[in-house]
Amino acid sequence: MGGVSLRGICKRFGDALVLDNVSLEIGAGEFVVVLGPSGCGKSTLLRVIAGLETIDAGEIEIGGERIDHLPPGKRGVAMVFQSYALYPHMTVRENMAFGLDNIGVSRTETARRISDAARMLEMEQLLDRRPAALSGGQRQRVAIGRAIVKEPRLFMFDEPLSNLDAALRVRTRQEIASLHRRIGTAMIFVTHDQTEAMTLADRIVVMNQRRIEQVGTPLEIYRNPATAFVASFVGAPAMNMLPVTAVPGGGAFQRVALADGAMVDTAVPAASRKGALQLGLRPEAVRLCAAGAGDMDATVAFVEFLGDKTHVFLSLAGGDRIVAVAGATAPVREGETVGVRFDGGDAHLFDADGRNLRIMA
Amino acid sequence: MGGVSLRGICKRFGDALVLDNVSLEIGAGEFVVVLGPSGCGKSTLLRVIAGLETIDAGEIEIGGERIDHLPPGKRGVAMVFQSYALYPHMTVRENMAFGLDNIGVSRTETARRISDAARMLEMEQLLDRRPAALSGGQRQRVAIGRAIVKEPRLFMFDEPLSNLDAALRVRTRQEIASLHRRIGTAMIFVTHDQTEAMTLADRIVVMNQRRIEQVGTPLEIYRNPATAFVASFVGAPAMNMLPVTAVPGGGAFQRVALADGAMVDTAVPAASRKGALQLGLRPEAVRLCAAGAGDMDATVAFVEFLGDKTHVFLSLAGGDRIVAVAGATAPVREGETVGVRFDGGDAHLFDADGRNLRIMA
Amino acid sequence: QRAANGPVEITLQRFFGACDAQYGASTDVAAAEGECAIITTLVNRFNAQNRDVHVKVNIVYWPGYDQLSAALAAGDPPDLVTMHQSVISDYSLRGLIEPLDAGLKSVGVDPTGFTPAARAGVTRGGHVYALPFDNWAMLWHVNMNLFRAAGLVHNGKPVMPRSPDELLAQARQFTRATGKPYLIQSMVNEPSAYARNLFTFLLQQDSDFFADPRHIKLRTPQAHRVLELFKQLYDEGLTTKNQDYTAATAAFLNGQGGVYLVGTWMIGTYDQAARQRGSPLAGGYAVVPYPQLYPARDATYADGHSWVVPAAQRSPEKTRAIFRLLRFLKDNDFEWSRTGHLPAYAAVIASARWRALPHRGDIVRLVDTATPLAPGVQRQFLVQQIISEEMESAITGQKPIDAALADAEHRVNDVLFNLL
Amino acid sequence: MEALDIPALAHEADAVPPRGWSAAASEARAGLLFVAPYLIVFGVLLVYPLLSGIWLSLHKADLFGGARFIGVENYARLFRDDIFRQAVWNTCTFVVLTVPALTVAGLVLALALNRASRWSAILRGLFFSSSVLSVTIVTLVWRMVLIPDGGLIANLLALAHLPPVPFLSDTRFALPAVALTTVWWCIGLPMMLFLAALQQVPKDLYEAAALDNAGWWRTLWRITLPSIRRTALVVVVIEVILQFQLFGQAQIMTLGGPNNASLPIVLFIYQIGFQRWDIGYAAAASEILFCIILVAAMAQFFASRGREGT
Amino acid sequence: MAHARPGRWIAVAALAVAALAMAAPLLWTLLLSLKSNDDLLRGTAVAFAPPYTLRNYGDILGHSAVFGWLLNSTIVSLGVTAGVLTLSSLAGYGFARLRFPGRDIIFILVLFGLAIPEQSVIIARHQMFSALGLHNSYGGLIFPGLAAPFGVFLMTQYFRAMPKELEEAAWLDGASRFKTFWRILLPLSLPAQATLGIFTFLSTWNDYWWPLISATNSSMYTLTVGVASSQMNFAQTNGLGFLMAQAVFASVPILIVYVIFQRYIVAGVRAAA
Ligand SMILES: Nc1ncnc2c1ncn2[C@@H]1O[C@H](COP(=O)(O)OP(=O)(O)OP(=O)(O)O)[C@@H](O)[C@H]1O
Ligand SMILES: Nc1ncnc2c1ncn2[C@@H]1O[C@H](COP(=O)(O)OP(=O)(O)OP(=O)(O)O)[C@@H](O)[C@H]1O
Ligand SMILES: [Mg+2]
Ligand SMILES: [Mg+2]
Repeated sequence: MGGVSLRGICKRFGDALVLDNVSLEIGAGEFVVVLGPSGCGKSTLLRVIAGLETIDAGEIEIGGERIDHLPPGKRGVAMVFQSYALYPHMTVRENMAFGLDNIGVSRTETARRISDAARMLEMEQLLDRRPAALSGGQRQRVAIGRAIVKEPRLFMFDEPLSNLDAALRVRTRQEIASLHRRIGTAMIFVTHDQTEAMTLADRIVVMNQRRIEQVGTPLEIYRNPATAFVASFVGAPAMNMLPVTAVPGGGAFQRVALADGAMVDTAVPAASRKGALQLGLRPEAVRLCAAGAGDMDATVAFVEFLGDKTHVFLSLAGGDRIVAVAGATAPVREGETVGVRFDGGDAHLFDADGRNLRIMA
Repeated sequence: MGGVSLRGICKRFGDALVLDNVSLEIGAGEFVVVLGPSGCGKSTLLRVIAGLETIDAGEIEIGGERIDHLPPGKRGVAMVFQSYALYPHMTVRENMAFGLDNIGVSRTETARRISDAARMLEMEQLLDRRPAALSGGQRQRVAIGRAIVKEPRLFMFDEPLSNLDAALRVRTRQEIASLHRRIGTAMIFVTHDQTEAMTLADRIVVMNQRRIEQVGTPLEIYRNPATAFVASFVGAPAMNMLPVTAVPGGGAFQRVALADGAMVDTAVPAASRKGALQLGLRPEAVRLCAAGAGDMDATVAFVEFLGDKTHVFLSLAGGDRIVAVAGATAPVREGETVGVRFDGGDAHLFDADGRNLRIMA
Repeated sequence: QRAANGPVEITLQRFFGACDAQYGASTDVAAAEGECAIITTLVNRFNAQNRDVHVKVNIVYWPGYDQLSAALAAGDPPDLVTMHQSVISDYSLRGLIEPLDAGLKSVGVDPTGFTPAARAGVTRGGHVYALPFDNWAMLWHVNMNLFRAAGLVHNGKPVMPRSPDELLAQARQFTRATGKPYLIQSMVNEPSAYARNLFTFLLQQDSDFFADPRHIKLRTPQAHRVLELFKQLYDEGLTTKNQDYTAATAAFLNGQGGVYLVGTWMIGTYDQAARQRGSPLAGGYAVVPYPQLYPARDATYADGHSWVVPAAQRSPEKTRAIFRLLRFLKDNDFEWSRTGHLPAYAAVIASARWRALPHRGDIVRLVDTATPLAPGVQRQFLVQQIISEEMESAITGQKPIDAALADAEHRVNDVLFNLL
Repeated sequence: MEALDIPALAHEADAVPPRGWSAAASEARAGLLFVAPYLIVFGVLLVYPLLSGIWLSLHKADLFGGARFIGVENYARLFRDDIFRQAVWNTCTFVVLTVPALTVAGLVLALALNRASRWSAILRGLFFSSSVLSVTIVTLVWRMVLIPDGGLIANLLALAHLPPVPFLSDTRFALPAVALTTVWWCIGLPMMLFLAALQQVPKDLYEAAALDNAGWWRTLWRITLPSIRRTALVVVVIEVILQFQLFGQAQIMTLGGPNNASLPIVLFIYQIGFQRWDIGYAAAASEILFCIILVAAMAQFFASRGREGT
Repeated sequence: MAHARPGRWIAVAALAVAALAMAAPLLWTLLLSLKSNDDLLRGTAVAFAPPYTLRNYGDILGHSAVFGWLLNSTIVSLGVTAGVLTLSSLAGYGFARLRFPGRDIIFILVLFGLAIPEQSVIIARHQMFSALGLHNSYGGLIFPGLAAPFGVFLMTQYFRAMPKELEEAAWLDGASRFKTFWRILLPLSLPAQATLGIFTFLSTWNDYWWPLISATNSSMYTLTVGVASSQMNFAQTNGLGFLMAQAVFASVPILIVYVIFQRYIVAGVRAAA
């Protein structure tokens, strides 16, 4: 069973363009996570692939076979809906059996698959309940189970974990990961949870406003965001964006000046540039030190203790606000003045159009 | 406006006990986050306080005034529902005005509050839309706005952020935080998102199976979990739990032996103990080093790169699986053998009933 | 209820429909055509002539007895109501309507002036309970054009049978000659025609089927004969089948049969058609009373419209007003007779202007032969309906004749027996 | 209207009663306030007349006074009365003929017309429009269809060189003819109810079913029908109740004939009560009709309970 | 579900046939209403050919009383509809959402009420109204319609299916139970209201039996009773065109009501979707 390929997909609702010439190749057995802000078209993308929405332009292939003219049931895809969409009048068991029954899977086989899925999702004891008698989390697991038992050529999950509690979310996440490792089916997974995206994805697709901004492995996306949008959308707390101006000097590498005149040497190859740039710094690329000891001083606006780490929100002399990540037991207090050192090697530069100069170079 | 106090609240649905003798004191203007697994009774707790469910036993006071006999509308509390519960046939503006209208707030005052809330939640341009025309995130903000304008004595949020994308979630989170700082009203906030809990809460209430397991500041909860449940529920990835046996030696502090005989010295005061114990180790308390160089060796089961950090899942010789957190660029590969060093000072010991010995001591 | 010195208002409840569109304001009775028009203009004229009285008209759907009963039960009945003479017993026996002898006398209406049929129709236990308005009976409406073609015309008059056998013979002759059925009958969903035929021919055989008004006798050879006759006509296809009243009425207009058995009220319509060129009836319409098929006596079952006064408390002047109206109606009985119905007053029958009306001469014989059922018989509409149902099933062959007669007798007697 | 909730408020505001009691009590009070207006009307205009009707059925009574207590004699007489027995039989047959037809047809139409298109709107209006006519007109129109002499069907048969069928005057056809007319006349209500129900079924269920490769037919059986089961029950119950009360069509089209083949219970009651004025007997008959309808309707409820299994 | 399914065309054809069967009698009625009574006496076939005339409609409108009847029918039908909608919605909400002692038994009893045929109450009701002097009054025509349990049944079913959170949100907003009902649940029940409204109005408008025996005074006639009364004997034969014109005339107001309410059904659906 081969992968999925989308070529130039366009979708409009009325005259509102929702997917604009989207192309994407998904390898056989690849796990792709789609990340993007609300309303960017993630669900629509899945629905188009599933055949729940017709496309206005483009082609969809699964395993080399053109499918965009097939009815949803014939495309061999399974989807977990953002709103579960469980059949309220059927028990959990019937919910899962329905799809198999339709394609004439034998009784025994059906029973086996259901019990496997139930065991994996820890819902053996729920099999004979109706959805109304389940908690939010339990419903979500049923929805996932219903997809799994169909053993499709392509799984699609639309924010399947958003209603689970932390512990369960981590567990389910790992189950999905191992499920994927086991059956090696291609999967498309929509989420807006950083950690899920980073941990699950072979490749991440970042969407923004009906377009694909960047496709790449989690680390590529994280380390080399193609655009300012990707940079600021991926990673929590978000990458710090500081307006800077290119200044000469710094040799092979570009030197930039902050609003308050402080200089930062980046790892971006120098080139004759003018006009406003943006300096992108991951919070962990901002190091705290004693006042005066760093590239510049800043005052601590407020502090978030997360237990395993600490977010320190700083305001610079120039008025810019940045975030730094410190250890679990950082000794900072709100209001005090600290020094900050920028790890320019990890810094990114974005031009006016938001393109990442480091990559383009 | 004083705080909230619950004394011995019991709630049963039919013969299913859902809240079991829950008592809680919330200071005036305090921000309390309720954390707990799905189905533990969080929503029910809020509904009981709101007066949407009658209580079978116990007392509820707000600002020293007994309220558990008052109808919901008279308790001066506002609640944001897990399912928004916006009035579909009213515009956003009407949705917000409805509550004020009922308590006879003047036209002008109503208008003022609405425009304030709208500005704060960035939804001025949505005021005349119907909920059906809003995206998931926007609806949630409307629901919050509807609560804010009522300027209640107590805010209650039932997982208000679960459907927002990462960026918006962070922003809204900070808005709620600043909202709280500004109006200083007591707030109860149900979530199962670690970060939200840690960042927002003055105090966190951890619930499990219709009981309160622990109440404390985020750091207390994180650093000194009262029970094994709290320890494993709070923190992602969850605290590693290893079955150990107490062994003599180690002087003032308790020494324990792992399944494969390896010894760990804890910071827990020694005492004559027998029977099975559990060793609790935060992932960041597990340090990786070259094979043979640590307390023991382990093989890397698999690795999650999160960009800013790395989760390394290890299986020990004894068969136990533990997870360690390494830096963004940890040089580990799946399958290879590494050494692990336990930072015993941060280790917890839990007895058979799951009580944390370090705290009891 | 008399307003201070305004006119006395009396409520007149009638059927015959509404035709205010043309006649709402007209008092020109002479120009009015048809039941509705004539009664409307009559009332208009009375109102115009009697300023001190106002007649408020309550039109009801035919026959309106449900409404009358309801109004009586509710305790505020109208002051004057149209009622079929065959129905009077139902109300008179319960004292629901007033005897009118004294009142009529006071306005100079003398029952001896009624035709025999009319007088019999409105008199119960020696009291006059209604002012008769007309009598009507089923007639034989004849398509002379077809009759002529069938050689059944003798010096301008249709040849009528004088016995059942003659009837069959002439019918066969007619059908052979014209290829059309001799009789046109309304046989579907027909509540009364069958019964009226039966009554007529039982009367002609002097069968005392209602010797006891509480008990009918139908298991008689006479009744059997009548049904047999009609069954024979039906079986031999000498009559139309499967027609209801509407279809039959149209069928005769369209010349689809020789004789249409229907009431006096159609004379006007068919006479009109006879005057239209191109109509199948053009210049070829005659009407005669039922022929005497049995030697015993010449009789035709007849009913009639009349006016009754429901029992109620009324002020003297109101009562006076009511009787003035009754007098007025009696005086205008000729106008009413233009509808085709037989006048209820010998004087009108005798008058030249009535005889001058089309075809009246041909049916005047009815005055002597028209006969209602015995006065004591109640629920006559229901009785007719029951008998018609059973006769239909006998004639159309769904039941043996005797079984049908037995059932009819049993059902009718059950009704009459259970009367309070 | 506002007056309605003031007592509830006043109560909610008053001094502290024992815990847990207050909410429940005020809810109960509010509940009674909400149902009271209807219950009063219900009691005065339906229950009381029903009871006095039952009382009346134990008398030999005349429409114009005079009632004699005779116990259950009227009922005994009914059971001896062949015509009544036939009327009961006719009525039940009629219900069996019409209710399933109406339910199925209504459902099919609703399924076919549950669209936003202009055509669907027009057709919805069309299929509803017959309900607008009064029984007089409906029967009149259908007379012209059914009458063997020049009726529509007769003409169609004539084209096929078949003899006309005397629908209204043949014992075998009279009742079915009335049933046909009734279905044509009453199809609007079931269709509307089903439409309202269909539009409440969430769209994503159908999407899930489509992904589950459920064909149109299976989707109908396993998704749509279960989702509107409640409404189906409502429709069946309502139709059973309505059709058991067949009156006008039979009275006008066939007078209950021929030979009582189409005489329904209500027409029987009408003849007894309003033509024979024997209202005691009529009351007895109508109480029996009431019981029959009650049983039939309840049967529906319990049947559906059984199916739901809950 | 944009995917064409097998047999779709058969379905369309069947629908077309059904529509035809549905429409034919209606058009027939319209045609007949445009023919003069005398022409129709010869048979209805003439209806297919001219001449057509508005005479019958003229006769209806020329009959002064007709507007009175129209007014009566409108007042009565609107009165009953408004009353039923109010009572049923209130009761339906009470039965569906509020717990009070004996609720379920009472509800069952009301359902029993569904089974009561009019004939088994009409005589007693007629006597009661006589005693109260309600005959020949709007009250006498409206009250009986209010007792019909169908509406309560329908609204209860509908309210039961509504999400509870909306109500709870309203209570938290300090709305009284009545206001919650009035401002939140009622507007959301529009589809059910519309369905119920259409059929209440319709059945009241076409009701013949009760008005006939209660409004015996022609000034209180409803349209159905009025038009029936203005038919001459054998109207189906001698006054067919007039009869049909009356049918068309009497149907127009209901069609208007239907159009209005249908819009609400659609609107309600949009809100729900
Ligand atoms: N049926 C529809 N008609 C019109 N517009 C629609 C429809 N469905 C979605 N949209 C619009 O298309 C855009 C993309 O919607 P989509 O549901 O794909 O967003 P999303 O990425 O899934 O957002 P979220 O993360 O909140 O689910 C949104 O702006 C939405 O308003
Ligand atoms: N109306 C009800 N009837 C019966 N049981 C109920 C009812 N509402 C909730 N429960 C049960 O009470 C328990 C607590 O429910 P609750 O909604 O408070 O859980 P929760 O903590 O909010 O879970 P989640 O995080 O999924 O929202 C659950 O086991 C649930 O099944
Ligand atoms: Mg989405
Ligand atoms: Mg909850």
